[in-house]
Amino acid sequence: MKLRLFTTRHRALGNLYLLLSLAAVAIGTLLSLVMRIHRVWPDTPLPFYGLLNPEDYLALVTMHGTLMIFFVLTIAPQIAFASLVLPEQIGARSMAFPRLNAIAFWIAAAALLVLLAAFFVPKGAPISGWTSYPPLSAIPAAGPGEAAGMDLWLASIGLFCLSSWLAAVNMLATILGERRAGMTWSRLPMTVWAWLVTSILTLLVFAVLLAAIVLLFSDRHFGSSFFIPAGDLVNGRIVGRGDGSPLLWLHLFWFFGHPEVYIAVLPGMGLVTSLFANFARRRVPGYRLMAAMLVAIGLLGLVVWGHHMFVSGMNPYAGTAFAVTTMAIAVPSTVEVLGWLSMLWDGGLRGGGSRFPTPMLFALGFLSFFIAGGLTGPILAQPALDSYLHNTFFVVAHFHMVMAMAGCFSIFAGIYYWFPLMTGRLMNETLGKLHFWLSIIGAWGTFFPMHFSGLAGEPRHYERLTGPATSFSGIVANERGITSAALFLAAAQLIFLWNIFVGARRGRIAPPNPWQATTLEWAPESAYAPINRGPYEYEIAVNEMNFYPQWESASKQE
Amino acid sequence: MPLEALCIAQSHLWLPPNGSLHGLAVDRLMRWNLIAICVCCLAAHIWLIAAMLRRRRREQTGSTALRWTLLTALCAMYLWMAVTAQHLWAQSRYAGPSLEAMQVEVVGEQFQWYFRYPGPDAAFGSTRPNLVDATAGNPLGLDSRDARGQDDVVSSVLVLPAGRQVDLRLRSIDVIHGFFVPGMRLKENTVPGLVLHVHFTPATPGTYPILCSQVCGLGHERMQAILSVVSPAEFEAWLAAREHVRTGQRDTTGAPVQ
Amino acid sequence: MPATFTRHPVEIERKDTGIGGKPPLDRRPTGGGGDGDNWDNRPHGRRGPRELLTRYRLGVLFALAGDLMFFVALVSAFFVRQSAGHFDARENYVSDWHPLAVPPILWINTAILILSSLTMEMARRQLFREIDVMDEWLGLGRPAVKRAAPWLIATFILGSLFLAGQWIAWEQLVQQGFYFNSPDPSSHFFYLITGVHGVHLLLGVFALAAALGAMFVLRRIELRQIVVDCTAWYWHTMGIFWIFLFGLLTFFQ
Amino acid sequence: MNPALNSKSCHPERSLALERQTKSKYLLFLYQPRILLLATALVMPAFSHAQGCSLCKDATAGSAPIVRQSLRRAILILGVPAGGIFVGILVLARRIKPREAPESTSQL
Repeated sequence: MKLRLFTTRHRALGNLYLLLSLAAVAIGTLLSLVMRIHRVWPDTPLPFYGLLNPEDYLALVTMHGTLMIFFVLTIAPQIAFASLVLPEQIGARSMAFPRLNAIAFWIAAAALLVLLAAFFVPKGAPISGWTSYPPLSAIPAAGPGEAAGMDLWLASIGLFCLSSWLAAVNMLATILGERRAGMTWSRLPMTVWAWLVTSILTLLVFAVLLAAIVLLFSDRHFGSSFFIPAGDLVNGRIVGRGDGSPLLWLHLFWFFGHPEVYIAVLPGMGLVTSLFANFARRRVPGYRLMAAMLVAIGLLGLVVWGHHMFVSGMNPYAGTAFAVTTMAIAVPSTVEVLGWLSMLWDGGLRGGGSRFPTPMLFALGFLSFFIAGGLTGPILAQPALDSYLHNTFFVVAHFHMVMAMAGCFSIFAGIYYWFPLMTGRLMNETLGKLHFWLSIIGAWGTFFPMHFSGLAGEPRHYERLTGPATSFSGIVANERGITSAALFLAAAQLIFLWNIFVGARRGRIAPPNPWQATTLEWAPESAYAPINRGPYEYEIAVNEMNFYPQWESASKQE
Repeated sequence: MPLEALCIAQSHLWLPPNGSLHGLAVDRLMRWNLIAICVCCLAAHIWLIAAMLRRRRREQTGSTALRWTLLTALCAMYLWMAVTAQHLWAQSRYAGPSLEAMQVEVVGEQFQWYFRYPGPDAAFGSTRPNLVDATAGNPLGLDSRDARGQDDVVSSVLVLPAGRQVDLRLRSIDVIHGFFVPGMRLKENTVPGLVLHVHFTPATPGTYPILCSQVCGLGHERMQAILSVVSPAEFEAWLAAREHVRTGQRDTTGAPVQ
Repeated sequence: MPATFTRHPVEIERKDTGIGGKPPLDRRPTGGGGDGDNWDNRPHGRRGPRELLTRYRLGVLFALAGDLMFFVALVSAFFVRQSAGHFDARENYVSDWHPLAVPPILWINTAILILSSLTMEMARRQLFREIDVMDEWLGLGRPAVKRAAPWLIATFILGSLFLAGQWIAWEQLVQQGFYFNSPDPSSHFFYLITGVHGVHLLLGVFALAAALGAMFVLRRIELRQIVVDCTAWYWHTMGIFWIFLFGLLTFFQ
Repeated sequence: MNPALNSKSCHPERSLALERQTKSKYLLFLYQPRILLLATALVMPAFSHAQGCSLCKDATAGSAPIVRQSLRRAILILGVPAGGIFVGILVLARRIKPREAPESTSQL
């Protein structure tokens, strides 16, 4: 597709969003590679940079987390894919507010630039992690990068809140108001259900994050004391004026931060449901239950934020309450996983028209990571165990598997699946399969061993193991393995880049509806009949076509 | 995965040796949880691969009953996890420390841990941030006019007697730190402006690393200390030695006397 | 609804009268099959009257829902900060929160804002009176705009008055020695909440001015209706928010 | 409503009972998504007591009761409107029909 910059067409904007995420994920991956290398060889100077200081390492951690969580896992699965196919999937011609969509994109792009600018200001990028707990983040003197870098971080995230707020308004107005005749709630593709939930969550939580950022900014510059406690003494200067409470930031931030996880992973859940149905040529068993469970996850996700604060001085009874709700989230997630597994098992996947093209492989990879990473959730939801595992590599492994890897694999699946809609061409299957197998091997090899480092008690954010922490000497071999696997994983993504750019230019021209799918984004340009059938009507033996696309109107059948 | 499940089953599961009373229960809970999720993960993956290898069939072999049974079983597992874990949590946190628990104050500041013992009067002297001056030997800003503070002992190693319950009051001078003793299965953040309490009982003598588990600035990974659990007699001797040098400047380089 | 409303087909989609009620007879959905003029397979299917209005109302509704959460976060921060304190050297719990006596002019401002909401509602209603809308459709002048404009201007003036009143309140506080960064957190919150809400109202006043201009510039009646309608909903919501925030600042100090 | 959930459950065993009962509620809503809302509503009191228990000698012993009470109020202030808006939008979604729906055109 010709990529025009100042466009308001939703598909072009979807491409732009995806390119934005691609840039962010490339930078974030490079940062993480530098971190991994530094962890294994802390004293070898890096090419083009030299020796990495501790504050540089923390800056890398912060920027890696911020880039990946905000600009990749929030943008790509949600608004990028949504502006790519959401209007077609509900039978609309465009988003409800195309210009608003474009404005949101450009704000997000500006936010990315502002964030990257933090690398180049004096004293560099912030070092307080993507959660930026005050007072460390509230006092410029608290560390290098906490001055100008932190201001840029705050500005960038503020812009991002604005952008995703506009995007969520747009998606909600589209999903609720723009559905074609007959596109009832029981006929929506599962992806649309997921986007409905995530856009509600985005609407709710990013506003709270914006408020928290406003408070933090006024603490930094306008002499207020929302988060800085009395008599707080940093660098020999007493900066605490009033009785601010850092716990307030933790509450506000995690009220945003945990639903953010579901914003990142719910669209993937919806997408793999569609992909399984498509490539296994099956209906979705218990469609209503699956959709209801998506909603349940979103709603429960609003009341579990406290499980990030078990050891942060929160009252033990609050710990219990939040642990209960967190455990409760395991139930709808289990329903989803069992639904997928039995859906794959019932029909069997070998032969009989079911195939394993690259999107299906990545969807299966998503399922693998969602299971493996999600199962450690119930452990971390227990305050008694979390008070040992909190902020160790066990947590890192957990959220990298269930959020980062599952999220990325769903993004890959979506890109391979919808590539014909972006470029009119298909990506190379052989390269795609190679990319998948290398990626899943590399990803498991990278993030699974982190569980063991975490069980051994190794904390996050450690630039090197010095002092008493050298008691973790047993881990070093593990660390080496992780680093080499990470390099392997990153190298495998070069195949993906090559595949994208070659596929966009010289890929095989895609036939209409290349995957024999039923959902409306594959409808021919001329089909505007009202919808009168469900989204996943596969394996129905009719004349020479074993499925009913949603755009086939009833009148055409008889 | 099956290998993990096995080697998890036979104890230590990579955790550092445990030196606290409650740690045993934590390790047991951790072990059973890990076994449970490893089995679930393994089973799910076997099911997944089997589905990929299974020849496709036309008729709907509805596995609804199977799904609901599995779901009920898994929910029972989650319920069991929640109940056992909450039981342990309640034991360790709901009730306060016993009255004869030893009071020790843990103070985190960039990038150093300080430990303060109340001394014979069992009362901590008041501190003022404007008096903090590590070079002058007063890293905590003890108010010299406060009689209760006269006998306080400030140390940079945490020396505890084995077998006696300790009630830590956690403070921070500047930013949020994380007081993490892997060997004691203990972690609690030190939040500036708050005084948080955790209590535990060190059981086996030895030295355990104390780490900072919450990123607190550029020296985060250097912010470590030593917890040495000694016999009560040695502890008394050590504390007595500290209290003798208490007058005037304070000794902040305490090492356990042997 | 007379059929005179139908423009030529390309113009039809999304360019529809805001006059309520059912779609015109020849626009009724004839679900699947039916007469030759089955509009289901017209290129851009339309929902019938008010589609555009409904869409923009939905957008404004969701945007305001997010905005509500923004203020909710501020309010929860208010309550936490209100009770925060520390133990002094004598181990007694002291808090630095001193209730702030809000300037009495805020009562006048609140009254002004409520009044402005009424005038705004009047303006909105004027644009939806069937007779006038019909006239405008038939090209017989713009009676609806002429009726609505004074109310809109009144709202604009009242809104500006409110903002000026807030400014005066700040001035009075400054004369009493309460600055934003004065050590008292209650003054942080007063300035923060009134300031954030003031920014919202400033945007609202701009929107009023824009709507006023748009009423005369826009050529299509439904667009005029949309502009005024959305501005009105935004304005009402900001009024409701202010009543809550004012109650918070006044009675929950 | 569930008495154990509303009563000030500050003692370990009672709050254990509390979370058992809450769990069973959650098992229920598998069959009835509506019960999810009820269950969440039932957990809310748990939050409200969560921060405000006068017996808590531990973790928050350093902060005055008023702080915990305000934190619990803040948790409710954050959680309840969020859940309310979430459910409200879903209800609105149920009310809005797809365009050209046979009988009534969607109006707000």
